[in-house]
Amino acid sequence: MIINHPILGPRDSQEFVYLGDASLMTRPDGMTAGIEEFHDWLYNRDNPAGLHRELWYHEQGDRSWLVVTRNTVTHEITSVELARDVARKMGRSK
Amino acid sequence: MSQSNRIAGGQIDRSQTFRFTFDGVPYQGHPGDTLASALLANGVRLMGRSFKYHRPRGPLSAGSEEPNALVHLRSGARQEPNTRATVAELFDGLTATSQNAWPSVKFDALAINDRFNSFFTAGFYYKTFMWPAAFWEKVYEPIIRRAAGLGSLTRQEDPDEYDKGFLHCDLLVIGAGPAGLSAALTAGRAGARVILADEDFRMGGRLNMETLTIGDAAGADWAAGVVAELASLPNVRLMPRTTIIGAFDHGIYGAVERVSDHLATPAAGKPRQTLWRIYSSRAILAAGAIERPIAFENNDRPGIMMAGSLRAYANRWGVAVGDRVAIFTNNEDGLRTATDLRAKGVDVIAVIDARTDGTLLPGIRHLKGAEVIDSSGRLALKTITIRKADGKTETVRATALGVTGGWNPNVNMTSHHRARPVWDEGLQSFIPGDGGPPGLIVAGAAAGHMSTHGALATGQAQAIAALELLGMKAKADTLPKAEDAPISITPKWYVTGGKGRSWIDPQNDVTVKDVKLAHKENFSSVEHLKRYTTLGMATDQGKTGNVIGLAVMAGLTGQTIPETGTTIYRPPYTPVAMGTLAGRSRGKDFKPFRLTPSHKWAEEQGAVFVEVGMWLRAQWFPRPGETHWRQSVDREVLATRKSVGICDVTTLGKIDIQGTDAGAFLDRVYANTFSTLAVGKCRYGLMLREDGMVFDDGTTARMGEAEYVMTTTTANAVTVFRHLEYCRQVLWPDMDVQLISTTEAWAQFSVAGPNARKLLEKIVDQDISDDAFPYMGAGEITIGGTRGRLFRISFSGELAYEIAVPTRYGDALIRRLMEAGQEFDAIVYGTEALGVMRVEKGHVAGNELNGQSTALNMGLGKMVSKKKDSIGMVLSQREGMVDPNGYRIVGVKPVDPKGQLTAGSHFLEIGAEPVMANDGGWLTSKSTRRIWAAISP
Amino acid sequence: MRPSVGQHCKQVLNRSKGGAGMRYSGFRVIAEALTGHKGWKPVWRDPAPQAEYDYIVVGGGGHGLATAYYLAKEFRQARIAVLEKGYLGGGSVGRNTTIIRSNYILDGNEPFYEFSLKLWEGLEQDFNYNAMVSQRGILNLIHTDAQRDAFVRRGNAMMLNGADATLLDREQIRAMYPWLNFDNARFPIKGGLAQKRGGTVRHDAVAWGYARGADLRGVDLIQNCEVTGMRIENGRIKGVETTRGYIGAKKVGVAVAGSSSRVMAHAGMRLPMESHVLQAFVSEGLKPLIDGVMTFGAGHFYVSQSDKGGLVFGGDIDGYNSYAQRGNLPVIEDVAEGGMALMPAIGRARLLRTWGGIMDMSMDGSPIIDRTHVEGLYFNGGWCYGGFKATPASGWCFAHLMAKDEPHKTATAYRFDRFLKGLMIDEKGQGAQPNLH
Amino acid sequence: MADTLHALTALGHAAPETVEIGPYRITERFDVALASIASRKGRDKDVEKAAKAENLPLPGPAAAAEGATWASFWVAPQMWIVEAPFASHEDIVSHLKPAFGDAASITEQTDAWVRFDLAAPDLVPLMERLCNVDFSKAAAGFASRVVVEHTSCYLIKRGQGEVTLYGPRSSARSLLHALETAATSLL
Repeated sequence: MIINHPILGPRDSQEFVYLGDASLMTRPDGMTAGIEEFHDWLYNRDNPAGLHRELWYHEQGDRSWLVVTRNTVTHEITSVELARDVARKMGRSK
Repeated sequence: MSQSNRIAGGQIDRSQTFRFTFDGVPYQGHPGDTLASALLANGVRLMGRSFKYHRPRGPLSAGSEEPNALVHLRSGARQEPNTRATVAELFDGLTATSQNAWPSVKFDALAINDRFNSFFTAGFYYKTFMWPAAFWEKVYEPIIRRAAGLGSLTRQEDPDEYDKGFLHCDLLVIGAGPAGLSAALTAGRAGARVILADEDFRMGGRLNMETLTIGDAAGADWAAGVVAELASLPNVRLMPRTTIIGAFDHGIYGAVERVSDHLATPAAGKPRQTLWRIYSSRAILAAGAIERPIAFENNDRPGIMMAGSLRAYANRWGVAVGDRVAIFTNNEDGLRTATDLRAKGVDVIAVIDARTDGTLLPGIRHLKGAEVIDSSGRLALKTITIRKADGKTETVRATALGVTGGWNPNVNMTSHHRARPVWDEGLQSFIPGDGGPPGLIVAGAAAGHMSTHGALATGQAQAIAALELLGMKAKADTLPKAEDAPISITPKWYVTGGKGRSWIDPQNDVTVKDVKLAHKENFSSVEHLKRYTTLGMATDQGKTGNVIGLAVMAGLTGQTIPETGTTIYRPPYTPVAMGTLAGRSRGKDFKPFRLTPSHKWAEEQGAVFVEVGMWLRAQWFPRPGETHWRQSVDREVLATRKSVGICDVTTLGKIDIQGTDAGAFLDRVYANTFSTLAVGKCRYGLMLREDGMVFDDGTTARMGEAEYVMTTTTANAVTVFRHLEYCRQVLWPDMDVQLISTTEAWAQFSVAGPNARKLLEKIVDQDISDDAFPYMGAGEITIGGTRGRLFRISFSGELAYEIAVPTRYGDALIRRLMEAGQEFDAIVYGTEALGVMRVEKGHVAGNELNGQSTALNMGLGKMVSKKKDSIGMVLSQREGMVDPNGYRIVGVKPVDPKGQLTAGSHFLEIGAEPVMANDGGWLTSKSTRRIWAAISP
Repeated sequence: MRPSVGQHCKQVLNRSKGGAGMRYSGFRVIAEALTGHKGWKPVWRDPAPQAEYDYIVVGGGGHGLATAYYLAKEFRQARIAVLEKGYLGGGSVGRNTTIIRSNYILDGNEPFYEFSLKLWEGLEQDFNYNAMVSQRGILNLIHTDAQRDAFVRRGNAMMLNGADATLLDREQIRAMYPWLNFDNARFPIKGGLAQKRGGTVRHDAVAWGYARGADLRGVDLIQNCEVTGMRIENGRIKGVETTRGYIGAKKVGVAVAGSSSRVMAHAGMRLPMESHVLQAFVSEGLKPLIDGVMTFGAGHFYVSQSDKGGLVFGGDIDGYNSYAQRGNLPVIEDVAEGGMALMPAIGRARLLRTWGGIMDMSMDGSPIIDRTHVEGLYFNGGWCYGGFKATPASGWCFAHLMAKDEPHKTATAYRFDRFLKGLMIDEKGQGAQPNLH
Repeated sequence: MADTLHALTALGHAAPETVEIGPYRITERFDVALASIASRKGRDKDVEKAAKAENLPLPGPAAAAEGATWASFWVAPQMWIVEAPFASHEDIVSHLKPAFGDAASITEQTDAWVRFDLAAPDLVPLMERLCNVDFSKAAAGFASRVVVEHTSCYLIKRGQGEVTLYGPRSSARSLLHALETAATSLL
């Protein structure tokens, strides 16, 4: 597969390490959230057959974490964003 | 007999003669021959045996779709099983032997299976061999396994090298027949970066095998001219002898270039084959079409082949397969073979034409509405039996029979993304359907455009279309004149009537009867048909026969062929050598080595090395007289405890963590607290996974207000770094934290033992007395002026330090340490002694950090701070993980030190029955005197 | 648990409802051969779905068919249907690398897989179909001391659970396979853990044997019938919507492997699971080279040789979520590299075919066989790429759960709530990342 | 004070090596000091200013740039690796710290890497076999992380016939072996 890196352009997916569903970005705050909330966040997945937002790490590249939107049936990739930008848009900060 | 069947013409170089042998018999051929064409030229039709019935087999085709003519090519360590003689390029000195036959291909003992064929029907083995149960492994299966397979491996290491590489282009053209050449020329002239790949060693495809003309040149000459022009274009790369094996995601294609297979052995340093990964913006599939047979009784004899192949052997290779040739056809194309062969002076005794319409061939016995219903000849074709339109049968002598049931567009690659082809009623064939690999378009016969003009025209049009999508303009030059004959075909799949067997898959011996049995037993879906009868599972993957099987099944179910459906082709297009797919990653080059800074010195000391991930580490350092590793390790341990020992610990991961939020960041990624750590101090850190299990551990030092150096285990250096990047980019994107690995930048040695300080004081320029450099101190020092770092930490002894210098000085440092240590009898110790000492000191390591243990399991529960949010803190509190009855990892001293225990042993009460209920835990790792174990209370 | 052959014959003849019933034997094959194979009957019927069943098993793969078979045979239940969206045995049971073994380390797993291996050992006589259960042994190679420690622990755990395990040293392995890479290896072979009772089974035949056995006992096997919805009323399952209409059911069990998330979404459930593609490979047919199953310990490669002669091998999953049933080149190369590192003699053997299947990768690498929050709705999945060996026990335990509403004693740990309670069954110790299991 | 420690190249010798295979020359470089510079959060402007003052070029993504004393290449967002003559800049961090102050995180990288300079009239055939980069299309000054026979490297294209490859120091021998094998296969 080829991932169109927002900074570096098309790069072979072999250079990346896959983590999983981008929902992992919404980590609860450990000081306020309890086991139930953490459990649902860490373990349960939509696992869609179709569009899937997922996290890839450009380990053999610029070490950027990316949010890739990919169709799990056709493998077509429709968007690639820097995870840091997405995280900030989601209101994550420190 | 020398080339008895060689006739005039062909694209072979008669000025040169190649000598070769088949089953030890010497023959002659010429450059341009394949093994099959050369053997046929020498009158050899029998080349192998079939899989199940061991029936005699000769070539069915003249291409890579060949199911029958499979041989052992070459000998010794280079023996290559199941090699298709039809594509094996002849070279001087070639040796080949027949396979799956004993004692010989002419007399094969297992041909007995053929006599008992009525027992060996499809799937018979599912219904028997069940009693008694134990007999399957003991009796039945060994017999079956002995008969398994076709060719054999010699069990010697493959002596050849294989290479890999990457290519990039605008347009990949797959196949260099008329369509592919036309496409490549159009795109090449437009300046696009083009790769034109063809599996054949001579580009031109069918043009080399036909007597067609293009413009006013012979087809083959026209092709040669185009190839020459393409070769002159700097933006075009011609890749003959290159098979595109698969269409993968996003325009990536696998290609195998046979660099040296046409030579006796590869030149020194040269690969036998190269696996290319081709990154193409667009691709055009111009893979042509594959002719299919018509099934009739005993249609599998050597001498019976595809009509188009019979023609190809005559036109391209100057070979008449037989002296009395007949043609069995249901379409116009079959007549070409008759015409071409007769033009070459071959005796064409009859054209048996299943069609009733159309014109008659002048001067040839052309039987309309007739069919071939049987054949004879034990090792090769002797006679065929014809049923004429009036129902009368006639048996005639024939040494070759060309059969054609029409042509299947070569849709193989269009289904590599699991798209299914669609049925074309006019062609009576499947053509590419939608949903093929994005960016791949099809031209020429592969798309169902069967005429030469159709190939040229669609090749050009598709190239223009492909380039347009890339924003490039290609112009449509006027096409040369070429035949544009319409298709005239009457569906004919198999000849009915009669009791004998009609072959559909000649390699696996699948016959019409087997399909009928599958239907009877309700294995009617195509997938069940394939899996039950093994139809299309042979080395040719059913390129010629599959569609006939579908047609037979359709006839039985009363469905149409498209309703019956089709199985799909999977990569690779043709079988690929394992060596090619592995490339250079084999033997010692399987993975790169990582060497420690003291490696050279350790080699001089005769160290025994061990693989730790990709690292090579010294395991122990044998001294003269030591005959067992235990002696060396014990000595290293005792000497370290008694005085001082030195160990290269460079492999531990080191991560430089800087930024104003570095301390807060560490508080998040470690279970314990680091923001409170004083500058110039280090602290042991415990890192959890988000699921609360222990992930990694190590000491982290604070080198400045906003500067930390983290140590990870050797095994987790990469995953911890990845995790930290995740935390800083994704979880807390606004934290001011920067990371970089310094694992390789510093050579680091552990100096441990009562005399550690005394030794270091001799070489370190600064005061490192207990007051100046207290326990858990960390700081910058110099050694003879060379910059270094000192950490007063220990995993393996009482008084211990780790000292680091820039890696280039590592070799000098170990030598300096050993030299300075002489007065203390300093020794160097390896990973084995390190392991012993860390166990005895009570430090967990790899065997305990197995991803299945909680902090509590390790007795480190208190380290998990609840006062702050950190990775894994919350989920580490789940009931199952704070269970006071969970196992504990504890140090244990054996009562009897002489008693030998191995790591992995489980503990049982003396006399207790050895069942899991009585399991008392297990020994995780052991040292010479003390063990480290997981105990369930 | 393993009925004798004789006893079983009676069952077949007496309880045969399918009408298609006929007993297979060597004599039968010979008799048919002599009479032109006129007597063979369909291995299963193609019934139209009835309005309602007591039990609906969703999924006509190995686990679903085994579940229906044992529901009918062992738990004496009736009015059972299996709904399959495609053709019987078309899922992972028809595209795996055919390995059976019970070499697990954790208490939650080992008794279950050993139960499964025991069922394999009597399977063919039990369902009167030769699935070629072949216990030619499995050998896990060891390349580091830490690996040896872990395998010793594993071997002991296996034996404590009544399974067989043998630790072999380098020379014993050299004696078995002298042509492996012993002298020029990047990661030398230091030993191996063998399970002699491990081996291979003809995968398609397992599906067909269970299907035939279930059909003989009156189970309706309904192909081309995809479940498109679930009818749930006040927390209880009523039936399923399908492409062939609504079908009522008292109990519904879902065993659809890679499609688990899709099907269970009809019940509003999110699963601790991702679907990933695993590729598998077969070489051209070769004369016998490898007797049993072998796994490389320093790379992603495992291999056995089929009775037809093909080397059947595989490696790691591609590593990204996928329902495509096809993979990419990097993994093909990675597997070949492992193969060549271990067996430099296969350099000139050719890879014939690659294919892909959808793996239901769970969060700890272990399966789930459990009730759901919907009364009467049961779930069986999360087999990762290890489902084939589990087929008999999975079917048996799922049938047990559906029939008795309590878990079978070997499957008590396979609960949904083990993640909430922190009771993961994580053989590899990789944590909550499916593609690492 | 004891005398200073003597340095060893990544290939394990006192002096760097040069290998010639047909038209290909592979030269180990031992005379370059390296450091990483990563701008602290919100300090990009300050870093830019400091770099200008030092006349230290900080190129954009996938690029390398050379100045009088300093050269550098981009490795990650807001992060570069800078090169300087080893003889004059062995303690490279102490040269950079005063210039960048607390605007950037600076880390010594000199010995984390082995550097090979590859030269030949045309390096395209070699690069095709070594790594997944469209080398002929890339402009001079192109810099990228690449994988060579399982080894993660930085590639800098100085020209059609000139390439710098930085690989992990510990794998220097394996990397050289890979380069030599590929070059030999092209003779």
